[in-house]
Amino acid sequence: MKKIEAIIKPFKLSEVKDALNELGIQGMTVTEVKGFGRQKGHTEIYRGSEYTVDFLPKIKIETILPDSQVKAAVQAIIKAAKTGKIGDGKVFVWTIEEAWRIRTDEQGDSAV
Amino acid sequence: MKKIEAIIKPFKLSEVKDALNELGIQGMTVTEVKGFGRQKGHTEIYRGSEYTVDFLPKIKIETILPDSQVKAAVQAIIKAAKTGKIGDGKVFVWTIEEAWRIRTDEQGDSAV
Amino acid sequence: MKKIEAIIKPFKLSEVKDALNELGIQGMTVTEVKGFGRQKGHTEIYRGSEYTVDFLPKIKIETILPDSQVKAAVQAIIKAAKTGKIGDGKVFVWTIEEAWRIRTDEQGDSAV
Amino acid sequence: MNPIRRAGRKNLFYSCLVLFLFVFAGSLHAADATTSVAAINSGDNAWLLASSALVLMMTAPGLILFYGGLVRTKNVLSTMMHSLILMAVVSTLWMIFGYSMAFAEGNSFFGNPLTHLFLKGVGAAPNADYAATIPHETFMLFQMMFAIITPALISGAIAERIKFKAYLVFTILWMIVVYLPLCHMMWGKGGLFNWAGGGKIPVLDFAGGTVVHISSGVSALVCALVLGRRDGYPREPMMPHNVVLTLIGTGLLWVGWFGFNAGSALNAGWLATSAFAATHFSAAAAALSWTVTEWLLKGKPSVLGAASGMVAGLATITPASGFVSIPAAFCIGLVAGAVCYFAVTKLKSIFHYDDSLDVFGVHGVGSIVGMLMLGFLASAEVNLAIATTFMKNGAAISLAGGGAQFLNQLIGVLFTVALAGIGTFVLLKIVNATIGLRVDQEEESLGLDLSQHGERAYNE
Amino acid sequence: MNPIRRAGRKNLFYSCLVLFLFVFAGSLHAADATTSVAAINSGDNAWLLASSALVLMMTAPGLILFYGGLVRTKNVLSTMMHSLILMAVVSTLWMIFGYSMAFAEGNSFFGNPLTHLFLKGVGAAPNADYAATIPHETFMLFQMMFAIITPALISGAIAERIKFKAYLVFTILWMIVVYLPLCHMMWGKGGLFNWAGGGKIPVLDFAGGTVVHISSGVSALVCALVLGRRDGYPREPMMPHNVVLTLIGTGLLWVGWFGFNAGSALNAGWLATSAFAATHFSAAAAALSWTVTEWLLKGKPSVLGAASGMVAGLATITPASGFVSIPAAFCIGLVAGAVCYFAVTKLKSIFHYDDSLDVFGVHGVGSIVGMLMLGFLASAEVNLAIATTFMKNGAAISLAGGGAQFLNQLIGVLFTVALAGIGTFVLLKIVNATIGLRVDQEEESLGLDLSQHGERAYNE
Amino acid sequence: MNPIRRAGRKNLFYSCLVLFLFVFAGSLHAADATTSVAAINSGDNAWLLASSALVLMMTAPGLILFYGGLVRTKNVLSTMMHSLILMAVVSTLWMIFGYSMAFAEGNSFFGNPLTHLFLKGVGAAPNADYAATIPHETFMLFQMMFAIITPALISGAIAERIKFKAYLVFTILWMIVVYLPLCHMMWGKGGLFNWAGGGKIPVLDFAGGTVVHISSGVSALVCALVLGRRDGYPREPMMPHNVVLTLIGTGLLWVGWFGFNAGSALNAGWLATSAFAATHFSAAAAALSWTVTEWLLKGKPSVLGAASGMVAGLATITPASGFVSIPAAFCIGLVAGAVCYFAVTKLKSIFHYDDSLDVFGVHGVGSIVGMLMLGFLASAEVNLAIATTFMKNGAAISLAGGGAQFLNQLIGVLFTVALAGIGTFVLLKIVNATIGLRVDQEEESLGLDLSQHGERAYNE
Ligand SMILES: Nc1ncnc2c1ncn2[C@@H]1O[C@H](COP(=O)(O)OP(=O)(O)O)[C@@H](O)[C@H]1O
Ligand SMILES: Nc1ncnc2c1ncn2[C@@H]1O[C@H](COP(=O)(O)OP(=O)(O)O)[C@@H](O)[C@H]1O
Ligand SMILES: Nc1ncnc2c1ncn2[C@@H]1O[C@H](COP(=O)(O)OP(=O)(O)O)[C@@H](O)[C@H]1O
Repeated sequence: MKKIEAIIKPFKLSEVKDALNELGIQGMTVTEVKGFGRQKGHTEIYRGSEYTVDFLPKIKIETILPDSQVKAAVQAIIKAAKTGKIGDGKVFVWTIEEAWRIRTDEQGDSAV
Repeated sequence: MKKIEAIIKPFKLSEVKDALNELGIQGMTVTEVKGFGRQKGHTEIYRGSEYTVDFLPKIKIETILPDSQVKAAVQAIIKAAKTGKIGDGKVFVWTIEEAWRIRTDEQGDSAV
Repeated sequence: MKKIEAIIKPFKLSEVKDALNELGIQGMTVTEVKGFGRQKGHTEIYRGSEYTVDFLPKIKIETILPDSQVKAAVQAIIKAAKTGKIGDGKVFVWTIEEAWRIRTDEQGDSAV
Repeated sequence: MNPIRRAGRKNLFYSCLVLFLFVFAGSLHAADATTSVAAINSGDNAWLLASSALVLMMTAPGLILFYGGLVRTKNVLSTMMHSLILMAVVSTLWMIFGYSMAFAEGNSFFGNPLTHLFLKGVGAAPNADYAATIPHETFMLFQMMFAIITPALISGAIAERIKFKAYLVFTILWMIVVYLPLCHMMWGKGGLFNWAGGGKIPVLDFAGGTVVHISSGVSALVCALVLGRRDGYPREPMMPHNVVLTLIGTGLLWVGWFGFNAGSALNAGWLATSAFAATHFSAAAAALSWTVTEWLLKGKPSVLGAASGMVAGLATITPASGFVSIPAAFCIGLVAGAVCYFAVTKLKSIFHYDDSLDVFGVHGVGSIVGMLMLGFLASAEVNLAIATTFMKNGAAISLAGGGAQFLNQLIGVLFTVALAGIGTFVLLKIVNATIGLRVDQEEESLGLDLSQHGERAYNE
Repeated sequence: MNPIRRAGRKNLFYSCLVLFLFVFAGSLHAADATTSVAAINSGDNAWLLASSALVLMMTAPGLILFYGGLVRTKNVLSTMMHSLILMAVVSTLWMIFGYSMAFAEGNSFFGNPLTHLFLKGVGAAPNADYAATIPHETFMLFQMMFAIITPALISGAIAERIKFKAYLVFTILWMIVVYLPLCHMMWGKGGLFNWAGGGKIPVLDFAGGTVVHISSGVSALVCALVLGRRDGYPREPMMPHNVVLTLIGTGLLWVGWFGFNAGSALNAGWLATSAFAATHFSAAAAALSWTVTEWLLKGKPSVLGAASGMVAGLATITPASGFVSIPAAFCIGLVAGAVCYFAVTKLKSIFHYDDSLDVFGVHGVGSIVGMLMLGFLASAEVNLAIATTFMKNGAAISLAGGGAQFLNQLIGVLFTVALAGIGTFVLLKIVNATIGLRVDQEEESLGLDLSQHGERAYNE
Repeated sequence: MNPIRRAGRKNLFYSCLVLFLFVFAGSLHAADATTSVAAINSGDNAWLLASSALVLMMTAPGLILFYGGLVRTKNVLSTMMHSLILMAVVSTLWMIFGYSMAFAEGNSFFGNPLTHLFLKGVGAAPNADYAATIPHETFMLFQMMFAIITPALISGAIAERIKFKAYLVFTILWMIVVYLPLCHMMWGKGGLFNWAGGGKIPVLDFAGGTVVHISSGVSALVCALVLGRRDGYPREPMMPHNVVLTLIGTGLLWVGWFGFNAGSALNAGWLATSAFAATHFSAAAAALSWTVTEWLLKGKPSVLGAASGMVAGLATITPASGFVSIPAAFCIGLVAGAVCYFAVTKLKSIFHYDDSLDVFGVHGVGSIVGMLMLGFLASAEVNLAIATTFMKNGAAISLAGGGAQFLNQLIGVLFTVALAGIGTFVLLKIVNATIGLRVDQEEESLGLDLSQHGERAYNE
């Protein structure tokens, strides 16, 4: 079982979600995060004092999947999230040892 | 050392926290997240335009533990978070290679 | 490739960010979280009813790095985030199997 | 709900509408400009119009902010709606028969609902029984603003758990059974307690201690007891989701209250000034005593506490505002702040009821204190009328402060408590038996904004 | 932008400033206190000053809250700025020549801009053509508040996508081409439609149904069509970011509207009271009918719906407020709520335009309904003047409700629609061709607060 | 703190309370209705009551919103409390001896505190020395609202770091040492600078340029210097946590300011209208010039900038509002916007002080500009009294604009700067030496809401 963690641009969320649904991936958890990277931030001015804000709003999508689905899911995310402009974000993958569904105590692949 | 990541219903947070404390687990980090899964969302109407909101508020609890405590902790979380209704959430576990306590530079199990 | 996850005190964010930049680490993702641990919370009173709030605001910094950079990065974070007072937080490290840069489809170390 | 029933409803609604419009037809062009308006004093009318606007401002945005800030995020819209919708519902009642039932001549308990049906005969000509220098219509408007805010105050006690439909039905019934009669008894011509208008028992209530605050406060308590506590109370934390809103509301309430009390002089003369002053100094004193009390007992002066003290001081002085000197008003405020502090912080935990936004502790308790202190502090030097107006077998009896008047005040308070308490209890039981009062647990934990109105207050 | 051009601008700006100050020099000490002010009635002046304050309060904080809450987080400041800045810009226009162009004598279409250049001759002495008991200057101030809020209303249709600079240029041109002439035609001495001041076609518009609401509503529709929809509309969800703000705004708008309509009586007599009452009951009725309609059709009564109904009822009664009885006002409100509900929920989706904050659906449609119903419901018993003032070959003609007056009203409405529609269309094309109307897609997705003003509303 | 000390405090408090009530006893029924009130003009009184309400509205919710939005989330409640609590504290002072010290007869520097102890003798009868057509009590109320907002303005300079207890002590002392004397000197009968009431040096200050804005602005600067900067300033970003609140506050301040300035005419005649107009056009002009200046220098016109300009324009016109023509007021506003822009954006960074909410840059600098420009622009055509009232050896001396009056104005300004500056400095040192001014670093980084009041503004 693997976890896919993707950092994307906020306005791409619905597209990515739909792309994953099409693969039959029904579960995911989403977090609002701030990202720092190559993409430049902006400056704000309040009564003359300037602030450079280099943390930009991003969305983190996490989904745990059976190994079999990972490849397709990653491709789908990359495709849906791409604008080609700097700041599109990243996809990371690692192994999850065990998973449970709280409601049913199901364990393993059937839990996700 | 392992990380337990649990996605639960928000109003279950205090119960889960207490359950973990009883096991002597004193540290955890909590994040407000939005969940998408089997549980259906709801529709909202603003001046005639309807929106279906299928991301539901959830709470993510993360705690890093020595391997020995994992089994008990997972059971405690599942027990405390269960309502039996759809949307109760998940528990995921994976291995952490190293941990430090910033204040003391302690490393390993004693850091958590 | 490894992921470093650090939980720190909010007002330490900019210092930690700068410390990482000095190591040439340009990318990171930041999340506002609530922490529970040894550090005590506080009580609030609204019209006579008292509430003890033991979840304290913390910042989670995540950065994915080539294995070579991990050691230095962890040291830098600990150094920058330390106040010596209880509640300074933790640093956790684990292995990431794969990473992609959405914009370019780059994979592996060059993606981060 | 199944389509047939909804269709049924729809028809019902439209037929009502038609009937309604029909009844109107006659009165559409009716008005009352013909009568001489020489008597109208432009300064008095200007002040009463301004005061009417101020009192409406107390309801919205004043009260919706004050209450809205105290509930949890998921219930803020429904809580605000509880007050907003009354601006529509109560005004409609008022127009059809409400005003008439409150202020037309009738018996000691209520006025004749037909006299001013659809406000006929309420126009330019002043009604000397109430206010000789402003149009009767202005008086009607000013009084309407009181009728709107009173039931809105109650909503604080049933916040976060009542069915919207049940709320509407209850409120309408409450207006008819509790408010309109009480209003007539205290202020209506021939009302039982109307000291200035041929009442039998002379009770002093300048701007609504009994009619507005005790009636709503006591009803709120009964509501809290009958509905029961919010799910999870007091175990789960239920902190105000936005104290800033509550503070904005406090400021607007204080400002609006000048219209409420000083407007009740029904002219722009010195009595208005005097009531304005009493209002201000009572609010100031109550804020002080609440803050000091909390500081001494809890170690910290909370901002919400200061704001609560202000509102307590305002509610407490309301019945007395036109009858007492500034120092007396200040005293009343000092007592109000401390007493209401205990009512809010102690009573609730002792008796385990969930008066969610402390309507009883602030408005009910406060105005009872005000009504009773007024019994001793009423001053004929401030308001000469109380010494010269009320007649008993030919002789004028002074209602100035003293044991005798204290008794009258006590009677007025007890009567109000009984009427509001019993009336509310019966009505709630009826509504509960028919359409049910509370939302189910699912809906409550989802929040009323989504479950009752299909909205959320805050989005991206 | 490149430094040279900016330098050029700077010079331009300073030279303007100098010229400006120079022109002033003469008028600096000018004023008009010398003339007898015996005629001034303190009560009337008090009410008009209070009303002027109330009408400004409608713009800020009323409208900025109402609109600000409906947009997305990233555009709230820019949306509020659209109204705020007009308090500066329109006031300046008004001072220089705007008031004169609207209310000085001239032809049927606009007044002489020079008569009151820099407001000379507008002082203590009442202008009997408009208001005999208050200083001419008070009348000027009161009217200015209307001039400020009208273009501000339009901004709701172009929110979240217009360039700030383009907005300013458009608004200034719009005032000159649409507002000032229309204002003169309806209310200015000798205006084409001014029934009370020597107009040819007697159109009744008490407080600005045509001048304020239809003109802004129709212009808003044209703006929405010409600018096109917001990027991503309607695919992406664009929910109100903070309905609480919108509800606060609603309360302030209702309260302020008392000044808007009752102030339009230009005195504190019964007509003011009557307009006050009509305003209140129409708002109440519209809130009811909007809510009931939505409840029946969608299954849930939304809070935003109730608030929208209130504003619809207020906009609808505006032209009628000084001419109709309370029951008539209530009817107008009932119709307003239902009609505007459909205008807002159906029209938009049928014609796929993005009138982002429903300016047309609420203000335009509402006031058209009000103007036309007024044609039948205008009552001489409420406002005797309409039966005695307008003369045709020597004989007074009554403008009371009936087919004849309905026709006049219809003409007034159609003319307003045409002027506002065409004027706005042409001006938008000009602005678009010169400096461009819309921000680019990057800026739009970043939000106008950051891209246009370099700020964000909410921080740590 | 240890139980014994707390107990000690409690006793102290209660004994005070008792004493207090005792002193009252006498005055409880005291009032002044007996004197003839024929002189009272209902229109004037209506306007002054409305104005008093408007000025209180400037403090809450106006100022608490304006300031509350500018601080960081963790300090919003404490910042709002700084203004709110003064509505209680200053009112109490005012009642006991404050009003008397400011407006009773006395010497050139302060009035006799005992004359109107507990406001005795302040009732229905007008005080012809100040306002002949309204009750003396109305005048007292109106002036009290000024006394409340002035120290509240200072709080902007010490936000986010002062101990609540220290704030209270300082404020009370400041009222006694700075405000009440200054108020007497400028406006009190026999006051040193009171041109209309037997002063020696005739300084024109219509509505509080010196008394309110320069005094608070200069004191704010001294506070900022003595307290030192906020921890982390300017390194850490300290952005306004909610600009929307600040914009709502701006709107309410503008509206309320009509009461502040036009109310200062103390009647509802043309002078009130004229002051109303001057106020409006100055605010408009200042918003324009601030916005244009920022746009040219920074490339973007910020919304907060426009709002700051409005407040600057309002503060600047305050002393001049009753003495200048509309074009003159507009000029004053233009200058105010640009000058205050530089004061706020440059001065602070040059001198490295942390006047957190720019009280000095906006109110202090602004009103100094206004006072001095007034020296040249005061017009006898606007306010005839300035040409006929002030007597020197038998002959009336005109105070109309010119070198002579400019000198008088300059003296008034310098005196105010000195008194406020020195007074504040000394008081701060005393308070710091006794109970300490600043919270410790822990508390500051936790935020004052939690550390001083045990609350947080925003929850679930
Ligand atoms: N090494 C990293 N570890 C964790 N998150 C990263 C890392 N690098 C980038 N990110 C996240 O990805 C986002 C986009 O990265 P950025 O370098 O700005 O553009 P791009 O992805 O196009 O190279 C960042 O805002 C940050 O949230
Ligand atoms: N595959 C997954 N990966 C990550 N999070 C998931 C996954 N599936 C579900 N979740 C999280 O668990 C929550 C509950 O899941 P859901 O399917 O709605 O109900 P249940 O847990 O009862 O099956 C979701 O809202 C989501 O936050
Ligand atoms: N076992 C844990 N797993 C995950 N997060 C933890 C754990 N222990 C502590 N934390 C996080 O670290 C923060 C600081 O820990 P705490 O015990 O309060 O102080 P210290 O780090 O000085 O020991 C906590 O608020 C929590 O967010």
